[in-house]
Amino acid sequence: MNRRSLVSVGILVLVAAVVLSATIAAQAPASAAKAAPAAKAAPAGKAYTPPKTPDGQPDLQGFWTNSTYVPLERPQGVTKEFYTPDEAEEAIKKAAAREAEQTEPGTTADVHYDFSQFGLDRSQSTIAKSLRTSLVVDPPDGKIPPVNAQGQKRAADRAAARKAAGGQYDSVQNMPIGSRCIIMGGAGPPMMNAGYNANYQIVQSPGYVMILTEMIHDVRVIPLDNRTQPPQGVRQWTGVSRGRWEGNTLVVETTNFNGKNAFRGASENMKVTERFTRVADDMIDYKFTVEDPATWDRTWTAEAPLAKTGGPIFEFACHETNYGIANILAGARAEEKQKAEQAKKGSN
Amino acid sequence: MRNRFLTRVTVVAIGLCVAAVTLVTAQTPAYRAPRAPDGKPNLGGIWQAINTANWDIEAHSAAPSPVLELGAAGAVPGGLGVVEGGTLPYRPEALAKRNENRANRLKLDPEIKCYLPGVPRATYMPFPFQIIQSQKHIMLIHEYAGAVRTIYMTDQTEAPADSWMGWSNGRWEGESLVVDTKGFNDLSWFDRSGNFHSDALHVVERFTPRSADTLNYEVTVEDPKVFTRPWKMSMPLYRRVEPNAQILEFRCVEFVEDLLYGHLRKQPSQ
Amino acid sequence: MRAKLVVVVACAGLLLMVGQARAHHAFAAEFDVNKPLTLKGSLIKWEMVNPHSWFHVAVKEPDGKVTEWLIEGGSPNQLIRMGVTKNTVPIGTELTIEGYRAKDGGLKAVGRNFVLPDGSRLFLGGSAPGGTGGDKK
Amino acid sequence: MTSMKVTATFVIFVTFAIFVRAQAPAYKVPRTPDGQPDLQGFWSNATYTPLERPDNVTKEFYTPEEAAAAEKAAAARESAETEPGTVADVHYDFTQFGLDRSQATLARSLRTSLIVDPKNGKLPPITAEGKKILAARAEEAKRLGGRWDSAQSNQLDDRCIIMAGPGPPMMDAAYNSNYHIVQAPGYVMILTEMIHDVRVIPLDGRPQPPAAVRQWMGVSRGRWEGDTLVVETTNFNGKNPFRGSTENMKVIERLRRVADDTIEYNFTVEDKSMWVQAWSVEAVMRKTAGPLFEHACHEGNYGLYNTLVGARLEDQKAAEGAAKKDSK
Repeated sequence: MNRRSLVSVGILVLVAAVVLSATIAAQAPASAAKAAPAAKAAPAGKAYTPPKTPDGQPDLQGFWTNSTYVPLERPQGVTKEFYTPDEAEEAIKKAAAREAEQTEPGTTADVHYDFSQFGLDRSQSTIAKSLRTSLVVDPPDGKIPPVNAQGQKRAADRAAARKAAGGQYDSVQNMPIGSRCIIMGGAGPPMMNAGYNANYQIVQSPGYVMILTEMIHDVRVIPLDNRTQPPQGVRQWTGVSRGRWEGNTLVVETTNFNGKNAFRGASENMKVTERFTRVADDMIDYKFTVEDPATWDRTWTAEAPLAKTGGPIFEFACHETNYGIANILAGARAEEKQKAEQAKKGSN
Repeated sequence: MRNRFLTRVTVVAIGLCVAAVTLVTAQTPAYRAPRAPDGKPNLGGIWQAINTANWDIEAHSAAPSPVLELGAAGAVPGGLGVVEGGTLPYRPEALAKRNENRANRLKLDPEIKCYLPGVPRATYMPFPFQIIQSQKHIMLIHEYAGAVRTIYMTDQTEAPADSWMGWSNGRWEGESLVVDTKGFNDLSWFDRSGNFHSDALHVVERFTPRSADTLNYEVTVEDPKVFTRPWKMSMPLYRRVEPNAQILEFRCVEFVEDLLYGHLRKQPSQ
Repeated sequence: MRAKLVVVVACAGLLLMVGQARAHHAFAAEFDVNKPLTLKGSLIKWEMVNPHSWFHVAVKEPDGKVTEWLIEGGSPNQLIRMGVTKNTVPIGTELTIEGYRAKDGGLKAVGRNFVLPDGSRLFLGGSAPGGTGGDKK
Repeated sequence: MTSMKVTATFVIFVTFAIFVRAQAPAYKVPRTPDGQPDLQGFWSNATYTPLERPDNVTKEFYTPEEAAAAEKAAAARESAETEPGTVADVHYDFTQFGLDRSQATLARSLRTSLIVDPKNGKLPPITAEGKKILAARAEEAKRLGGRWDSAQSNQLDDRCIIMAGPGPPMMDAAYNSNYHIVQAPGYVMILTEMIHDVRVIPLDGRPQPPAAVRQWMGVSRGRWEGDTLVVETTNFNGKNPFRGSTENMKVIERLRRVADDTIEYNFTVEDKSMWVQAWSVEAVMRKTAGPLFEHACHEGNYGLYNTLVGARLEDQKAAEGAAKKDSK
C-alpha cells in the first residue's frame, strides 16, 4: 500500500466515519463505558473552589484522561454545538460499537489482536464525556480554519519530500513517527486523545507543574517563574512550555517546536496556549488555542476536558521492544525478494 | 623558651585532634535542608553527577575510543570508581558475562541503542535530571531518552510487571529520601563497561542534602543471581544553578534508527 | 458487512496518518493475511512490554518437535490498570491462538484471539485470572 | 585513646622537626605564606652528567677541573658540525635554536654518574623475570614491524605522547629541560615544559587509587619531611618503561632546596620485577629563567606525518624497483 493510496483511504475513513456515525444502527458495546460526569459548560454562579497544594497552587494533581469519542471537527450534517444528553449517549454508543466490532476473518482488516482482550477499546476505560459535537469551539462552525496558501505550499512540499523518500516501508525513517516510538498523539502540546492509554499524571511542586503522558513516558516540566523562552535555535518535538497562574487557571504557552511532528499541518512557528482549570473534583477544563499565521489566517480553539481516572501509570517503554518495526521492514524486504525471484522465473 | 613553645604547640595539637575525631565520628549530617511546603526536606531542582561512573563504576584508567572516527572525543576518561571497596562482587559466571559484555559493548550496550538507562545508571548519566517533589509522588525526570521515574510515597504496591526503570516506593528517614526499587527487567546495564544485573535486582537509594547545592547519593545494590553479596556505591550530585536551567529533549530514537534498522533499508533495485 | 470493512480499513488508515487508535503500527505490514494459523501451546513467557506485548509459546508440532513461537498482543498498560500483573497468567498456561503469521517468515504471529482451555478469551469479561475488568479509581 | 596517640605522635614529630632544623646547615629555606618550604620558580635539570658511570671511570666525583673538561667535551660533541652530504647532516643547526645544553642553564655537579647506589654508579643487574619481560617486549616491537611502518611503531616522543622530562623520575630531556613549580595549600604542582605535562601532587596523606587506575606518569602522593618534599609514585601503566621498568615500579623522590638557586633532587626506583635491588640517583635542579612557553606537540607534529608518507613512498619505489627487476 503506497502513501498516496493510504492518504485516500484516510480521507475515505473520515467521510465514512461521519456517514456511518449518522446512519448505522448501533450494537451494544462489549462493556459499558465507565464515564466521568459530562462536562457541561460550567453553569455560571455554581462556584467550585479547587483544592490547593501545600504551596498554594490550585491543585491539579492526580491521574487524568482525555479519552473521548468527540471528534476534533464537527461532523458534516451536524449543525449544533451541543448534543442533548440522549444524543450524546447515542453517539458514544455508536462509536463504541464501531470500535468493538469484530473484523471479518481472512481479511486484511482482521490482521490484528483483539483490542478488547487487552482493554484497549476506549469503552473499557474512563472517558472524558462531553456534550459537544466537536472539540473545536472557535471558529463557531466547529471546524479548523482553511489552510492558507503558505500552509498549502508547505503541505505540498512535505508530501513531495515524502514521495521522494520512497515507499512507507522502504526504510524506518519513512514510517510514521508513532510507529517509530518517537512521539505519539498524547504528548502534544496540544494534548490530544491518543486512542488508547490516553492518560496523564500531573504532579506539582513549588514553581513547577509536571505532566507525564503515559504514551512513551513523555514528560512536560512547566516552569511557572516567568522565565523567557530559549533562543530560536532550541527546537523540540514538544516545543518549550512556560506556565503561569491566572486565578485558578494554569496558562501554558508553548513555542520552539521542531516542525517534524506537524500538528494538523502546522509549521514549526506554531504557538499553543493551553488553559487548565479544575472545575470539579474529577474534571479539568482543558482549552487550547493554536496560533500559526504560516498555516491559518486566524487562530482556532478547542476544548477537550480531562477526566479523573485510576492510576497508576505503568512504564510505556516503546522503542526498546519495538519488535514490530523490524518485523515490518523484514517483511517488506522478504516480499521484495519473493517478487524479484518470481519475476526472474517469469522471464526465464 | 622552647619548653613553653612546645607546650603551646601540644595544646593546639590536642585541640585540633579532638575536633578532628569529633568530626569524623559524628553520625548525623550537620546540614539541614530547606523545607518543602509539607515540611519535608526539599530536594526539588535540577541535578547532575560529575564523574565517570557512566563509563565504568569501578576504578579505571583512561582508554581509547572504541570508535575510530571519534578519536579523543569518544575516548574514556579515567576514574577512581564509585563502588565501595573498589570491586564488584560478581559470581564467577557473571564476571565472565560482564567481560563478554565489555568486549562487545558496541553491539550490546543499551545506551548505544537509546534504550532506557535503568537504575541507578539514570542518576549518573552525563545528563541532568529534575526532581519534582509532591507529597504523594516524587518524580525523577531524566533528560537522557526522556526516562522518568515515579516514586510512590503513598499508595505503595509491588511492581505489577518488570520494567526498565523499575517500580519505586519511597520514604523519608530524617534528612534522607530513601527509595526502594524492584521490578526491573534484566536488560539495562550499570555503565558502558558491561557491568550488569538480572531481574532480581533490588536497589535502595538514599538522597541526602549535604549543602544548598549538593546531595549525597548512596545506593545499595542487591542481586543474588549476579553478585555474591550486596554492594554500595556513592557520589555527590550537583545542582545545576543556571537560572534558566531546564531539562531539554534528548529524544534519541531517531538518532539510532539507521544503526538498528539500517540493514533493513530497501536497496536500490539493480 | 461492506460498511464494516470500510470502517476497519478506515481506522487503520487513521492510525497511519495520525498515530492514533489502539495499536501503534500497521498490522497488515507486519503480518500476512494469507497466512492464517492456529497454534496450540503452553506459555513460556509473557513479555509485558510496549508498544505491544509478546507471548512466547511452546508449540508441539505433529511430529512431536517443540518449537517456540512469538505472538504479538496488545500494550499491557491498560490491563495493569485493570489489575493484571506478571503473575496473572502463569507460565505453562495452555493457550490456543488464532492469528496470522509474520511476513518475514519467522516463527512469529499476531494473536487474533487468545483462547483459554475453557473456551474463554484471555483478559476478556473477567476471564483473566486476577483481572478485575475495570479501572481502579 | 585515638586522639591521645595522635597527639603523642604529633609531639614527637614537632620535637624531631625542631631538632632537625637546629642541626640544619646555614641555608634557611624560604617559606610560602601557608608555611611550606618554598620550591617555587623555574628550574632546569639539564646536565651532561650521565645516568650511569662511564666504563673507564672508577671514582664517584670528578675534581672541578675534570668536571669542566668532561662538560666541555660533551658540549663539543653536541655542537660538532656534521659532515655535509652525510645522513647525519640532515637536520637544522641545533645551536641556531638554542637547543645545545651548553646554551641553557646547566644543573652542574661533580658526580661522574647520577646513580649513587649501587656504589658502582651502574644500574643493578636484571632479574630472571626482568629478562623475560625484556625479551617479550623485543618480540612485540618486532611484531609491530619497522619503526616507520606505522605511527604506533614509532617512539613515544616522536608521537608526542610523553617525553623524558615529566617522569617520574624527572630526567634531563636533552633540550627544554625546564620545570615550573607552583605551590598552594595542600598541593605542589610541577609543570614540565615538554608537552606541558603537569604533576599535581596532593600533600594530605590520601591513599593511592585502586590498582586499576594506571597512568603514564603514575599517581603521586607527597608529604613534607622537614624541608624535604617526599613524593611516592605508583600506578604506572607500564607503556613507557623507565630504563626497562615495569608497571609495578615505585619511585620515591626527595626534593630539598639547598640554596636560592638549587634544589637537591634525589630519587629511588623500586621494581622487583626488573632489578635485583632498588637503585638511587642524586641530581640537582638549577634555577633558570622563565617563562615556559606552551609546548603543544601533537597538534603541529607534521614531522610524524612526513616521516610516514616518506616511508610509504620509499616502499612504493622499492616495490616498483623489484617489479622492474622481475620483468627483466
